[in-house]
Formats: sequence, structure tokens, C-alpha cells
Amino acid sequence: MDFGFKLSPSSAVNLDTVDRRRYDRLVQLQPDALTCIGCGSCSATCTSASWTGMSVRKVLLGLQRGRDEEVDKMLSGCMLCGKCTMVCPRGINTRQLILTLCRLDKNGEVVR
Amino acid sequence: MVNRQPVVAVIGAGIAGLEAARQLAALGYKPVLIEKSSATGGHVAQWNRLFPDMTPAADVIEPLRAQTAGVKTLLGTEISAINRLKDEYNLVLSDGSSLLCQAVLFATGFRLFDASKKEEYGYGIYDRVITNRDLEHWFNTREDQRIRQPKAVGFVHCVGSRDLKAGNTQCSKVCCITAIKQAIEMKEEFPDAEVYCFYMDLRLFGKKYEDFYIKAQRDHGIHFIRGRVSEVGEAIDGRVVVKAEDTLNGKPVKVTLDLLVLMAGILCNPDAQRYARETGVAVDEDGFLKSRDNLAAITESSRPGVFFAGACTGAKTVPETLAEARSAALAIHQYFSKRV
Amino acid sequence: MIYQGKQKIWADYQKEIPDNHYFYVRSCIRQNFFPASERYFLKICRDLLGRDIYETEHHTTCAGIAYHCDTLPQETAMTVVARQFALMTEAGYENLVTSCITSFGNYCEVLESWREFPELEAMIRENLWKACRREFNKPKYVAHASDLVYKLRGEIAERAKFHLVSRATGEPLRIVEHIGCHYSKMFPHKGVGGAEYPCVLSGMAEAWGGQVIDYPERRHCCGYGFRQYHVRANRGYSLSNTHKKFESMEPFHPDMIITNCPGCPYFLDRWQYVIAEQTGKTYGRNGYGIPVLTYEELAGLVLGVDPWDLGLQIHQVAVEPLLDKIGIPYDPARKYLGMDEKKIMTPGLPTSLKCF
Amino acid sequence: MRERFASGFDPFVIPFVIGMIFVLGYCLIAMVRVVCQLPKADRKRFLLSLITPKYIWMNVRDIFLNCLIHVKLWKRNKVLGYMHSSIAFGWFMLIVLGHLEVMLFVPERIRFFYYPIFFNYFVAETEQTLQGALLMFLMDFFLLLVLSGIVLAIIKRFVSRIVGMRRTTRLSVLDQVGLYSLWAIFPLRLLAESFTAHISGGSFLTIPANWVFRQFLGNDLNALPTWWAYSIALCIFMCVLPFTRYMHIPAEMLLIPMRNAGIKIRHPRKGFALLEVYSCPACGVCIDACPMSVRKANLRDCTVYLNRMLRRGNERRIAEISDKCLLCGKCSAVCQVGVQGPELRIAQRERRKFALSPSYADLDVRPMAEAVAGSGGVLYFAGCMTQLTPSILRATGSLLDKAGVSWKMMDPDGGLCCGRPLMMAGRTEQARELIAKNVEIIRASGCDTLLLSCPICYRVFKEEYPLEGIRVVHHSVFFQELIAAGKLPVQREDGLRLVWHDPCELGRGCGIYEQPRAALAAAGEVVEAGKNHAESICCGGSLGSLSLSFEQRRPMTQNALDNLTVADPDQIVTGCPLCLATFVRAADRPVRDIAEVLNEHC
Repeated sequence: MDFGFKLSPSSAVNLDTVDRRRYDRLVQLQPDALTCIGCGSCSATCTSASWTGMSVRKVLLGLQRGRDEEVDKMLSGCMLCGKCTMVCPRGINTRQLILTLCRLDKNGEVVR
Repeated sequence: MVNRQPVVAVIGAGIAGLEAARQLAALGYKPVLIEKSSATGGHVAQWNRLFPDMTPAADVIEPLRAQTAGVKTLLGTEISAINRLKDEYNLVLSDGSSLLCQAVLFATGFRLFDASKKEEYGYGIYDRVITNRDLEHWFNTREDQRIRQPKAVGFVHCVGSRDLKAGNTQCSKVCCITAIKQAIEMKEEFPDAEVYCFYMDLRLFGKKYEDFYIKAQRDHGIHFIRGRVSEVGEAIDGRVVVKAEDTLNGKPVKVTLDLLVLMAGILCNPDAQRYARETGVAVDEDGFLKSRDNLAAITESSRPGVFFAGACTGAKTVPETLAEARSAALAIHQYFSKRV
Repeated sequence: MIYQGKQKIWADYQKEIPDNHYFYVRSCIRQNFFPASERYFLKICRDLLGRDIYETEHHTTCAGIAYHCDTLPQETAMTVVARQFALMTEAGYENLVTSCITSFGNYCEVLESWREFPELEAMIRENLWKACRREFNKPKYVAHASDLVYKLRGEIAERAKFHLVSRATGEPLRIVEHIGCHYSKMFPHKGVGGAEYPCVLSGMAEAWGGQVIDYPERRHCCGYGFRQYHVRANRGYSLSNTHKKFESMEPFHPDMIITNCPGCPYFLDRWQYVIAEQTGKTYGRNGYGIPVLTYEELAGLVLGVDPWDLGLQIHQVAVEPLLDKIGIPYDPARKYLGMDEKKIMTPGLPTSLKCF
Repeated sequence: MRERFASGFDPFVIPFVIGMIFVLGYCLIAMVRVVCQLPKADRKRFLLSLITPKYIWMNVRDIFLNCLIHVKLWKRNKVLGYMHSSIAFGWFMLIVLGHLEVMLFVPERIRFFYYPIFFNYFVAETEQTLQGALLMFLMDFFLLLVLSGIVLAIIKRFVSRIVGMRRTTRLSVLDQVGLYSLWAIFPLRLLAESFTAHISGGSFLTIPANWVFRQFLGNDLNALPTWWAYSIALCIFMCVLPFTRYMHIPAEMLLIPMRNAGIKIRHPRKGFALLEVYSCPACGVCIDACPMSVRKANLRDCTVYLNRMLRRGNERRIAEISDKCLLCGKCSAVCQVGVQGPELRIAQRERRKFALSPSYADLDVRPMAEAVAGSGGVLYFAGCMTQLTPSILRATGSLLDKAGVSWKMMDPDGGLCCGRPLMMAGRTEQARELIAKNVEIIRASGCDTLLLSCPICYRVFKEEYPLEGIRVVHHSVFFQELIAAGKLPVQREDGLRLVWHDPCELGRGCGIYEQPRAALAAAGEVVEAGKNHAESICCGGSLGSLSLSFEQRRPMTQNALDNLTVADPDQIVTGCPLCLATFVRAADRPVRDIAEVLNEHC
């Protein structure tokens, strides 16, 4: 029956069920990603941000919150210019991080 | 007066009181430690290890106890009343005796916020919700039915701190670093557990604190979620369901935990407020005792002969408290030197 | 769950509820949704327990619903409230008891606002005088009808014909209590048991033999949310909130839900049907829903009132499994008979949710 | 001369023959394989070059100069140069002269290809002729030359510092077999020829040796075993050659004509790349040159090890080495055979598979294009990195204004990346998308000159952008020209000592060394760094490296700074925003962009 309205999906992130495989694999390959403090320097300086909304900070957070679609969209806007790596106060190799992520499939496996 | 050794009543035998008493005795005064509880050492004695070097609390307490062995210490003694005399104070003690002293040092310390007052977190209602102190107690004794091989542990920062509704708008200063310390300890204890810290701001101001934080992130993979826990519920299996907003993500988060640790904040000891009224020293807007000057004379009250050391004037770390205790002893020394 | 912990909190939130002499104000919508509830509240209090409850046909809405929907300003709502007070004063009463949770919240809010801003009260008095030449005294006590039933729960229990236990096993029924948001979330001290662990309904449930279950989304809104349901485009959101609550309580297998708000039982009841239609999922046993009762209906059942006289046939979710479980007799043939014993219409059956 | 054996054969030649057939066969197959692996267009181009007189001449000259004489090595290090050319050229001459002897004295035996090698065994001297004596003399002379090289090689192996190398490669087992057999060949040849010198004749080396041996040996019984040993040593060397670094000897002879024909790496493992890998002599010059090797770190991540891992097919290490490199190009600059370290690595990176590839096709650059539309003149593209160093932006703008240049900035509010970082990361296809977008903007502006203050951008704009009709110029060159033309009145400050840091992409990448120095000379005294021009040391901040962490890069930066400050300059000047940002963090004196320095003195 059509009521003219539907159940809307919850926007809440359930950390019990969220799929963090890509994040887990990433930090295994690149442990420095763990030290992100979410300061946003990367996003503020990002060449791609004004074009595509790319933000390494949001990518790292999104991966931990199961927001894979947004993450992929952001990643596909990165131009690898490396400015984020230059400004990261925690010295995270963000450029490599992005490349590593692009090599992981949905299950967190490195594609061959 | 001139021929007598001046007596200094040190109220509270926590680390501030012990250290001040030690220094005062060394300076040739006669400190008297008055302690409400049955043992010296205060809160620190109840802790297991201390940040940022994981020093056992006993390593701080035991030397202090040993070096104040010669100081007259009244344990299990409360102060019924304080009478102001000319240049002197008369303390009426709970055992009926009274103590005449030429100076009073408040080393009254702090009281941990009663976490059950944050009703939404369910401390005292949900089995799996404990406080920072409970966890330290477990580290010390390993006796707590609530801690059984947890797979997910959460820490809530700022419980009763920076919270108008909880009656304390101040930062308790040490909870962030304590939460990180305890999170690391839990992770070391239960390596397979996921550990979450829910924080509003991380205030890691002290020496090596930031390193500690990085260690928690990089070496232990502790998840830091910026957002205050809004409410806690109990799932059917007795685990707790914690809801918060992940403010960096702008979305609500929910997680089921086996253990939730509330980082109860630091409030002024209510006894101190009463003693302050009786001795005529001011209590500040934040509920802590009011120093003569917050920059230059933090250990001095607005009244001659009344001094402060440690957390009675605000949340303090162990080194800050010890430094203040020494500073207070010197201030007392100068006070008597001037009078002579 | 540490029960003593809750008791400690309840001890901190005990409000004073006068025993007798109330001026009763009805809810705008309950008479349509659950027509027998208010009637049986009066019947039980007056006839059975001998209390003095006064009501007048001259009272109106408290304007709370319009206020919360942003359709009229607070001053107007306050003036409407002032008129109710005037009616109460004219009738010679000092204690106000409201049927509606939003009204209760509204009265509390108005009184608190006046306490904080006396000039506001003066202005409203002037408004009321200009509008209808009435004057009023502020009520000494404002109680919600559930507060009063909570207070009288022992007396009801003494007269109970049935207990909230399973007739077959003797085990207490598992009861979810749902408190209307405007009951104590605004002013925790105005509610019995405070805002986090209110005991107004759980007190009744336990006094009458049931066992209250606590589930994670206990605090969550029923989903009504005036600004949501009233706008058709937002109804999906309203529905989703209700869904969230049911998902959360599902593992606890509750036998029933009791409520003290006009909107909550309606939405908790009707949305079960909509959820079942949209997702095929039902939350009770064997394809039935979880019956949702008002506390008056529950009191009536406990006291042995005929379920159909209590209007339980108006509920979407079938109550028969619950009645069977407690052992309350009912005549299926009389279910859809009106007051005059003539057949009223028999509703069609939903596709997913099992009903009689 | 007469032949001692009618058959012209002795069993001891068999090992040599086996080795020779094996190595020739192997090399022939390998050569055909490499040529076949080339893309069709490249193959055609290469084969055509082989019959083009211009290329034939180039190839002969280069092979002679590089493979035999090792002129590049001579320029770099005379001891090493002597060592290599004495062995290579000496050996080559021994073979040539051997053939000459056969053709002169026993021409019918020239079809036995082992004959020239073992000539002295098979013949007996009947009469002494001037011709014969000269040949014998030359044979002994070149043998001595080779032996002198071998002696040097042995010394080098144990004390590499003597020949000016701090670090050298660690040899694999096969390499050691090859090495020792190579060392053994010529002393054995000397012994063998000496033992038979009283029969076959000899010269200043072999005759006295023969005399000495005969004094205490008394018979010829040692002669045959020694010839056997000589043959076996040759056999061993040739049999292991394809599996050792000595493969570079035949490989380089193919590499040179291919490079001359303009062939580039198109596949990470096949064709030209494969040839480059085999051409690596594993000399280890790139180890010392590599900026990553400072403080003995990353020693096994330089190009020589990449080549070794590529030969072994160790994928994990290939990936690791490929990702770590700064792509500064210094290994290529110092490489004797011209192995292109960075290009080889980028090819490996390109090969990588990705689950997710960026796409820039949807980016709408119309607003940017409209903003610069029709501006003409000079279009200045600051690029990502210059946006992080506003001092360069300001100084460049100011200088342009002072010179009265009509200019417009392409990316005042940030623009697109130039694509070079993507290319460095091996994502060439994606870079092409960005290039197309940027070209759209540049074309819309109608400019005649595209000015860049970042060498990373400059290189890719110059090499990859289809910008015919538009001059692409780095700001250091542009300003030097303005100064030379008298349009920028730069005042020289006496006593100001400036050192120019050659950014990798500008110097080695684009060959710009002199213009920035000339421009700086107008402002002060230019002093040189310890290593400069093509051998300048990367700042360590390069985008080329994917995996180096900030901490790992720090000592590299410090090393580069130490090199820059040997002449104690007042300021370090560079022309790359990334170098600037990297140096500023660690330098003990001011680090400036060339534009800043010029602007201050103008």
C-alpha cells in the first residue's frame, strides 16, 4: 500500500556493525593514518577541495563510519598534488595514503 | 610566641598536605596533619599508576609518607569548627580536642563529581557503567564483577566538567590525559577490545601528554570520537548502548559497549568550603577557594595566616600540586619570618 | 540493571500530588483516539475511589498543540491557559489535573515563565481581562492525570480483579512504559521519577503485578513530533522514529506498551500497522502487534471493566492475545457493538499485521 | 709460422667453444626478444635507424667510445676509467689481433672461431719476422694492459675508496663466479702463452716469463693444463655471463643504438625497460649519488638494486624501491650506461592496479577560462605549491609589474593541478585529463607566454602539454631575459653571497642551469654548492617519492643543505616552491626564491 511516505534510513552510524575493513587494512599498511587529529589542514589546503569537496580528514573519518560512497567520491577527485602532505601537523603521508586507499577494494584487499 | 615553635594546621593529608608538612617540618615549624579518612595519601593513594610515565602511585605516596613519619598526624579526624583568634586559629576537632595554631594550610584537595548525577549515563543503574575511580580500583585490586573480558570499552570525558547543567563549568584538567592513560591500560589488558574515547576537546597541555596521545592512536588504535555522549541505554544482554554525535562527521553515532568508563570531574571539596566560611576566606565563583592573586599568590588566601596548596584552588596535576605545596610552605615561612 | 539505583533517583524526584479536589481539563484529541480513557479516569476516581474531580464543558484547548506547531504566539497560548485557570478559580478549585501531556507541559511552562518573568504574568492577566473580563488564581498544584493514578495505584491494586501476570505461568507481564516527551523532559522535577527514569507509569505497572522492561531507546520520542506528522512530507520521518523504538524493544518481547500521552499510544499503535504494511514486519508474537494501552485503559482492565467498554476495539493492534494471556474474559461478538448494542462498522483487516 | 697439429684441434678448446656458442646463442635470442617486445612503431623506428647512415655512424662512435673506451667513466674518475677501458679495449684488441694473426699466418684456419683465441698453442714459430714480432709485441702489450686493469679491479674490490667510491654493490654468488673467472682469464692466458712461448714465439712479456719458468720447471708438462685452465675460465665466464652483471657488455651494445633511435620505456618489464635492466653493470655509482643514501639509509633502494630486483622478479622489493624513490634523476645523471632510474620506476608505478581511479572529466573549468579569456600576453600559473608560498607569488607579480609586462594570473583562487604529480605516481591517464582541462583554460586566455614559478609544473607543461605557439617558460629564465634586456634594473649588492640550488625538475629535468645563475649574478655574488648542476642534491621534499615519511626525508634535507652551504653563502636561493618550503624548515640561513631575491634588489 502506498501511504505517500516511507521509512527513511537512519543517518546514525552504528559502530557495532559498520564495515571498517578498508580502514583496518589501510592502517595496517600505513599506521601513520591512525594519528590523524582531524585538524582539517589537509582539506583547507587541498587543490581539489574547491572542485570536488575532497578532504583527507573526511576520507579517514568516513572510512571509520562506513561512508564509503562519499569516501570514494572524494578520493576520485584527488589530484595527488601533495599539498596535504606538506601541511599535515602529524606528518601523515597523506598522498601515499590516498594511493594506498585507491588500491583497496571494498573488502580491504589490495587489488592485483 | 617568639619562644614557641609555630604550629601550622595542615588540613588534609593528601599529597599536597604531606609535601607541605614535610617542607614545613624541614623549615623548623610544627605542622599538624589533620586527615578525615583513616589513611594519608588522599586520592593519589587510590590510584594505580600515574600519567604520563605510568609511575606507580605508590612511588609518589610512599616517600612522602616516610618523610612525614615524624609529623604529628591526626587520622580519622574531622574539624568541627574553626575559630578565628587574634593572629591564631583554634580548630575544634571531632575527637573533642582542639588545636591552637598560628597558621592554617588548606590542603583539602578535591571531590570527584558524583557520576550518578549525570542521570542519562546511568551510573549506579547500569551494571556496565563505572567511573575513572572504579577503574583505578580495579587496576589495584582486580576485583570488580563488571569488568570481564570486555570486547568494547568506552570512555566519556568531561563527566561533570564543563557542564553548566552538572553545576561545574570548569575544565577538570586531568581527565583527558587520565582517560588516555586508562584507555591505553585497558587496551594493554585486553588487546582485542575496541576502545573509544568520547571527548569534547582534548586538552593535553602537559609535558609528554601529546606523545601519550599519539601513542594511544598509533600504537593502540584507540578511537577518538569528538562528541559528548548524550545518553546511555541497556541492551538485552546487559551491555550498554551509547549514543553521541560524531561532531567531526556531523552524524549521530551509536555503539554497544561492554564497559563504559565515566571520567568524573574535579570539584572543590565541600568541607573546604565550610572551613573557608569559618576562617573567613573567600570561595571563588567556580566553587574552589579564592587565592589572593591567581598569578602571583596562588597559595595565599586573602586572610593572613591562611594558605592554600593543591586542588583546593582548582584542578591540579600531581607535579603542580607538589610544587604548590612547597611554594605554600615557603609562603608560610615568609609569613612567620615577617612576624618575628 | 541495578534496581536500587533507580529507586535512589526516584527518591530524588518525588513531586507532591494532592490527594483530592481537582479541576480536570481534557485533551483535544484523546476523545477521538481513545474515547473511553478520560471517561474511565473520571469514573474510577470519582465513583470507585470517591475523589472530587470537577470538569466543565466551558474549557477549551490549552493551545499547546498550536503553540508547539508554531501556529500561534506564546502570549496567545498563555492567555488561553489563563482562561482555564480562571474557570478553575471560578469553580473554586486550586488543583489542576490535565488529561494531556502537552497540556501538562504547557501549564508547567507557562507557570515557570511567569515565575521567571512576573511582568509577563501581569500582561497576560491584562490580556485575559480585556478579552473576556475574567480573573484567575494560579493553580496550587498542577498534576497530570497519570500522576493522580500513580498516587492512587495502591487503592486500585486493592480493588484489582486481574493482575498483570500471565494466567498460564504466573509470570509478570513484560511491560514497556512510554512517557510523553512533554511530561518531564522540560522540567524533570515536575514529573514523578524525573526525566531519565520516570516512574509514573512503571510505578503503576509494578503495583498491578507487571514487570517493566528498560530498552535502549526508552527515551526516544514516539515519532509523533507535531512538526513532523502534521506535514505529510515529513511523515516518513515520524514513522522512522517509531520504527527505531520498535526495533530497539523487539528483543525484549514486551507484552504491551503503556503510555500517558495523547499522541504516543496513537502513533505507537497505528504505525505498527503502517510498518507492517511497508516492511512486512510485526513486533508481537505470531504476527500480532504489541498492544498499546493508555494507563486509564490499563487501570480499567485491572479493575475488571469490559474491554469493549474501555474502547479497546478502537485500537489497531489486536488486544485479544493480551486479554487471553491475563485471562480477562471478553465476548468477541460484542467487539464491534456500539453503546446502543447496534453493530458499528467492522474494519477491514490489514495485509501483514494479524488482527481479529 | 707453421701449424703444430694437422687437425688444428685439441680437446681443451671444447669448454671455450661450449661457452662461446652458449653466450652467443643466448645473446642473440635475448636481442631478438627485446626487439620483438618493442611496440610496433618503436620497432620500425629502431630497425630503420640501423640502416640509416647517420645512425650507423652515431652507433659505431658511441659503442666505441662508451663500451670500449668508457669516455664517460674517464670524465668521472680516471682510475675507474683506466680500469674499465684497459680491460675492455685491451681484450677487444687481443681478439682483433688474434684474428689478424690467424689471417696472416694460417688463413685457412679462420673458420675455426676458437683458433684466434688459442693461436699460440696451435702454431710454432719457424722464423722471426718483423711483422710477426710486431704482432707478438702488440699481443703482449694489450695483455699487459688488460692485466693492469685486472690488478686495479682486484684492488678496487677490496678497497673501493681508492677509486673514489664510498659504497659499492654487494655481489650475488653468480656475480662472484663471473668476477673471479674474469680475473682468472688473463693471468691464465699469460701463463699459457708463456709456457708455449719457446714454441710459438712471444714478446717482452711472454718470452722472459717462458725463460723463467723453464729455469725451474724443465719440461712442457704444465703447458697443456694451463691452456685447459684458460679455456675453462673463458667457458665459465661466458656461461655465467647472461646471469651476471656482465650481461651489460652485450646489452649495452643494443641499448646504444636503441637510445640513439629515440626509443623510450613503454612497458615496465619488456622491451627497452628490459634492455636497460640488463645494461646495468651494477657498478654502484648510483648508490653514492642517491640522495636517499645519506646516513647509510636506504642503501638498497637505489637504481642498481631496482635493476637487480627486476632481474630476479622480486615484486615486493620492486614495489618498495619504486615507491620510495624521490625521482630526482641523479642516478641517471651519473649512470655510465644511461639507465633511466626515474622512468623505470614510473613505469613500475604505472603498472599498478587500482580499485579506484580518479576522474576529472566532470570538472567545470569554464569559470576559470572565462576569468582569463582574451587576456593575451603573459599568463602566470602559480600552481599548487606556489599557493603555499605566497612570498613567491608576490615577488613574481611585483617583478612582472616592474618590468612592465602585461600579465594575468591563471589561478588567483587556486586552480587545477598541472598533472605532473599524477604522472610521478604512475597515473598518466588521469594526468592527461587534467592536462586537457588546463589546456582549455590556457587556450582561452590567448596568451603567448605561459610563465611558471614551479619547476614541477614547468616540466610537465613543457613536455606533455600540447601548447604549440605558446612559450612555456620558468620564471628564473624569464627574469634573466628581462634583466639581460635591461627591463629589470636589478642592483647588485656587494658582499651578498648567494648559492643557487638546482631543483631536480628544473636542472636535470629540463636542463636549465645557467640562466638562474646569470640572473642571480645581477643581484650578488653567486657561489657554488659542493655538488651542483646535474649533480645537485635533491632537497628531500620531492613529490616523486610516494612512501618516504617526513622523518625519513629530514636527513636528506639536511644533507642537501650541508652541500649547499660549503661556500658559506648568505642566502640559499632556489626556483622551486617545494624546495623552498622543504629547506626553510631546516636551514640555518635564509632560503629564498629567485623571484624574491631579484625583487628585493630591483
